[in-house]
Amino acid sequence: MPRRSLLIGVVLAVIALVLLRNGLSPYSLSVWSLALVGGGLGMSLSLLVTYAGLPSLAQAAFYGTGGYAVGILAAKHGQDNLWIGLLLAALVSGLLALVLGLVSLRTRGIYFQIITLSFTAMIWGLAVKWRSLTGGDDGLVGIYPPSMAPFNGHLVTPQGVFTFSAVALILICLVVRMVRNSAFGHVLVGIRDSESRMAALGYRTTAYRLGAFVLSGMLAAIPGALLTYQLQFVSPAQLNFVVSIQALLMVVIGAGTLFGPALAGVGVIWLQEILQRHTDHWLLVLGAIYIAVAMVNPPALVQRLRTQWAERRTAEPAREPDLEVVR
Amino acid sequence: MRSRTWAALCVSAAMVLLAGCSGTAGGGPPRVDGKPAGSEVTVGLVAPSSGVYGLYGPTLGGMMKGVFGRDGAESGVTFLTEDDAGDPQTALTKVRKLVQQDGADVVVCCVNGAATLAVAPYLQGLGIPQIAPIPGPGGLDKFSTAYSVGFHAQQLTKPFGHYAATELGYKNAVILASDFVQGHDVADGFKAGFTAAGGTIVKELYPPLDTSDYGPFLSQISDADVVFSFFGGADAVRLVKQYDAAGLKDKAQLIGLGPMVSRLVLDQIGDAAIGVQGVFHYMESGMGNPADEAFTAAASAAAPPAVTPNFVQANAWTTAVVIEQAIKDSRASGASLLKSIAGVSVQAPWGPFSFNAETHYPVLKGLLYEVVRGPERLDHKVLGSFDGDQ
Amino acid sequence: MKESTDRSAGPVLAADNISVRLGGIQILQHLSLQVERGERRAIVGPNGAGKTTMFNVLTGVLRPQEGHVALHGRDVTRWGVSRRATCGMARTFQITNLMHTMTVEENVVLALAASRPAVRRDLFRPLRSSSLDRPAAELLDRWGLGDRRHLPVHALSYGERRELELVLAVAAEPDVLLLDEPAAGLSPSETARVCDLVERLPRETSIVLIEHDLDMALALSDTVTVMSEGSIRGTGSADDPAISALVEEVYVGAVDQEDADVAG
Amino acid sequence: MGQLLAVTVNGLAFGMLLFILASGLTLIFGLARYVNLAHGGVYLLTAYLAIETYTRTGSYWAAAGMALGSAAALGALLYALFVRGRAWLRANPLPQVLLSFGIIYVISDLMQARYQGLAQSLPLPDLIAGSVTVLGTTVTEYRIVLVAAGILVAIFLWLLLSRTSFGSAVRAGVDDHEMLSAVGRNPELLFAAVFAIGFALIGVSGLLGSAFIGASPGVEYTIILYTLPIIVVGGMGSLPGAFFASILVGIGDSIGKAYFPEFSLFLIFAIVVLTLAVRPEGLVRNA
Repeated sequence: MPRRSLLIGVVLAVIALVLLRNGLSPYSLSVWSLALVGGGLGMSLSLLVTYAGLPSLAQAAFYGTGGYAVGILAAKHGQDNLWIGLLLAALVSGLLALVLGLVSLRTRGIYFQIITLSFTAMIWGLAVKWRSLTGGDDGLVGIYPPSMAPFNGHLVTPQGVFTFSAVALILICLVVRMVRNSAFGHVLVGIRDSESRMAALGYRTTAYRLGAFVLSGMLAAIPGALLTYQLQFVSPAQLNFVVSIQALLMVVIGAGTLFGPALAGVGVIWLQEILQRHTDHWLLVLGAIYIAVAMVNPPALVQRLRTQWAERRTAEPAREPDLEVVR
Repeated sequence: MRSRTWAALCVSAAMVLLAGCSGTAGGGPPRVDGKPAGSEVTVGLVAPSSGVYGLYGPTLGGMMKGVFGRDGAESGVTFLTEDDAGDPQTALTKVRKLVQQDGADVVVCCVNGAATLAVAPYLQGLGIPQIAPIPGPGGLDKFSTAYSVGFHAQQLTKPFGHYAATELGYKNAVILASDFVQGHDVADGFKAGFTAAGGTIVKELYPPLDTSDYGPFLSQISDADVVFSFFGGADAVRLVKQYDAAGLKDKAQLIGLGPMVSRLVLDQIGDAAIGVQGVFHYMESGMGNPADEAFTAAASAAAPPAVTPNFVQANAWTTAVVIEQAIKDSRASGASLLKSIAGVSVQAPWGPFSFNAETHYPVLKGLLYEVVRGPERLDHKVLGSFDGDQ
Repeated sequence: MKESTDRSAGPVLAADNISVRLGGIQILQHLSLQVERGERRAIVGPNGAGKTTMFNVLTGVLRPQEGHVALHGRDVTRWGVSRRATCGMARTFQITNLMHTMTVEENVVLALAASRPAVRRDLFRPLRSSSLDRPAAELLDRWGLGDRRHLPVHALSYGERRELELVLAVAAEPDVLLLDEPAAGLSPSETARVCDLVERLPRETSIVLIEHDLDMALALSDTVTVMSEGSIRGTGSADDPAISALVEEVYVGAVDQEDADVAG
Repeated sequence: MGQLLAVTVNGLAFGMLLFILASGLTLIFGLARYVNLAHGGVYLLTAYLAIETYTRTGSYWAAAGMALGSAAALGALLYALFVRGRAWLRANPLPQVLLSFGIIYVISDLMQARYQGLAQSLPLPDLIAGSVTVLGTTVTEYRIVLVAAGILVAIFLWLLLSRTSFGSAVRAGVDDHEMLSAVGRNPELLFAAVFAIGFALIGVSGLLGSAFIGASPGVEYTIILYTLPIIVVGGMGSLPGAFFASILVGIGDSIGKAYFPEFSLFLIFAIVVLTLAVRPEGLVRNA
């Protein structure tokens, strides 16, 4: 993603943001805000799935933990500063990611996926059981719009929430891009392509994957915390492992591109909203979409397009490369 | 080094944008008092028609549509329904749609306790009355716009605890309730009433929601003359059947809060339910008053025969009647719809209905009944009644 | 930089009394092996002689039930693959094992960055502007892959990928280089090219290679270790007649032995 | 002491039901490296169908036929439509999860439409409806039926895999997927048969479970929660592993609920973490 086209991309995003902000009704602004938060969830998982090759289903655990961190702080301890909330949410989720990563990163592929799914279910169970802290399955009420301390006022108007969510998503995209292009990012992609070769070169591969896991956990906490501030409420539904599956759908539709998961995230949340408006059988249609996406497998499709495109670019026709799938 | 400057540029741009989005309104719940019912009133129902609570949406929607749509109903009332799939986030989105896009004047929400509590602050901010249709979470008195046609557990279980120890003469009780917030509400209420009246709680067991095998809990029930419990839906079917299969029926009398042996699950439990007693505000086998007859006639048209009439339909019917009456009063007196709802008084299938001003929950009496083999299907027989708490 | 290891005169790589039992079968029995600085050692033997298992023990992929492996005199038996790599050991893979979605240059930059912790842990500076572009370009030019620099690995021919394997292994200037059947699956011309590349490795780098192709093994190495049935039958210089007799006996003898059974 | 025995037998019965479910999963994973997380949805479908068939025909055999038949048909259909000819799907976690959850959502929606979310359960025949006292503890007869069913299925699978030529082909396929055609068997047919049998086993658990757990919206997710630990602890694709893991999880859950209900959910996952720390690829590793 060359620097120049990225700059244009960001500028276009900002213009679109300003237009939407003033043009839309409060209701569609609120759905947009939820969609932008969904995009953040997708981006945080793409760091793991696309670049580190870790098919993790634990994203809901970090997304929900971020939400609960700010929720508990606001409802139980009256801490309503937005920046402190986001910071603490990221730290708590990062810690949880460290613990889960240490245990689950000893396994690979389908095993790793099943274990991360089990952990998400465990964290959900914890939220339902620990009624004194989390309010159990009725969730936590009494979370008022946070103050933006250095800036005056509170994050309360639909326009304000929309703008903040959009800026947060843009920043998350830039962070993922920065990590992808950094030395750390390249090592991660190297480990994804061939862990044994990178180990033979001297890289402690599990440590790098743990680093990616913790970073992705911290990134997922930001949209999680924003969701809680938007809803002024947090409940175990935010920790449900179905959210991990939804995040995975966003990444797979994003097809391994850099900002694909963000757009896919916004699209998936809006899709569910529109489907529910038009049919009672929205779950049936959603299920069909999941199956279709699984069969099309966009990452492999894009990979094939890239190799053909690369071949046309090079003068000498190379041999037919074996089809590579994002593992 | 260009990347460092580039990153700084980007962050500063973000800061400028952020400054633009801090609203002025202070935190905390602004207080707004609603407006009177105009010529056109829109009533919005948010309830799940998919997922774990999928049963409730169609039942509530069908009954309320019947009441608002019947000939002779109050004019100018449009009724809309939305599916929240039992998820608080979706419920809030649907409530916002109803209020901002469809201009709802009254919102009936929700079934899942978490969703009811999630939308309450939002509706209070706009001064739009909210009515929770079925028995649900406590704590709605914190919101000036939230009222509940459904009782909250302790309103019945606390006085019943007292009634059980005194009138029914039970000495040692075991509490067996699903391990979720409402389950503990039910248990705490009964424990308070029962111990205050001299009874002793032998053991408290809280199986997790969706427990498939109650064997480990049932095997711990010993030297108690009554087991007070609260389970709903599939848990109720499994618990009552496994309680019967474990031969505990003759050891200790099983008494459950209404939903455990309601018409919704009675047919599925079958003969295992015979002899089990229920504590509820309404007896689904008929209360013999004109409102009940009107309701039963309306209900049988709206749902599968095996499960009709049931308490969800009764509460839905009452919610619709309450709203209609409040609209009539508000239009006549010019008072705000919210005040009319607060002060409404109508005939519910279970008797006279009105809200308690401070607690926002209904004033009601408790009924004790037993499941018996009726002429064509299982029925409830009243054993006694007691006053509900306020 | 690399972990500090003294460059004393002792053997660069030493395996002492190595025994390995996998799934109930005794694969290696009490093997010992020393490789001096700059020595070119080939390990030959028929299929099933335990060459690959020995290779995996030396590289750290497999931990032996008994015995020790020492690198520059330090006991590294319990060290993992990556830690041995930071201590001057490098290896190639029999089946090409490269970062296939990245370009040739990126592969080499990663190999060079491995020995520069400051670079590889940098979360903020893009890899491209790091100081490794020039050394990577030089290395590729020296090894004849300079013009393929910007190609993704999956666009290379099979021979070119084998060469890149070698380049990645030598990028960190290892003290000892272990080659896992470098000629596997190559055409004669490509084998010749790989032999030429191995020849051009710096003299002070010790090399241990396991290889089926006897001619290539003998051509590339100055001493040969002959293995069969999990034990070392003898070690000696490539042109020592005793060794060639031993090699013939181990390879050909195995055949006679079967005939003997059939006839017997 | 009696109570501990009752708790253990209850746990064993629940473990056996989970084993029958997990065995279907393990069989399919062993051969096709396909994790069928949609088994929760298939359970829900077959449980509801079994109950409806019984209430219509009044015969348990018809209900059993419907449960096993529909499950086997669904398994073969799923293989033909989605898995056949897609080599890239093999052992590829991302699309497999999306496919599984897509199927769950479709089944959940259809079941909601047909049964309006009513909780249903299969009435037991009088023969095995009551409870019997053994060694001083009361154990419901149906639990003993479940234990027997679990052991029967284990024996059936063991015989199928070790004694029949079909079984040898399956085991050959498990070890070396490409080698199958070398064995001279048509791999397509073999895969379809394994999917059908795997799903039919889930159908059996749907039938047996419908009188125990019953069928209600949301059970498709609870079933996944209970079978995940078995897959992890038992090791992917190993039937003996699944058998021991099912017993461990069943009894662990039962004891957890009886003696420290607060942490019962954690007990199962604690077992998962423990096995992970000791043997990352599961207890019995032979797949």
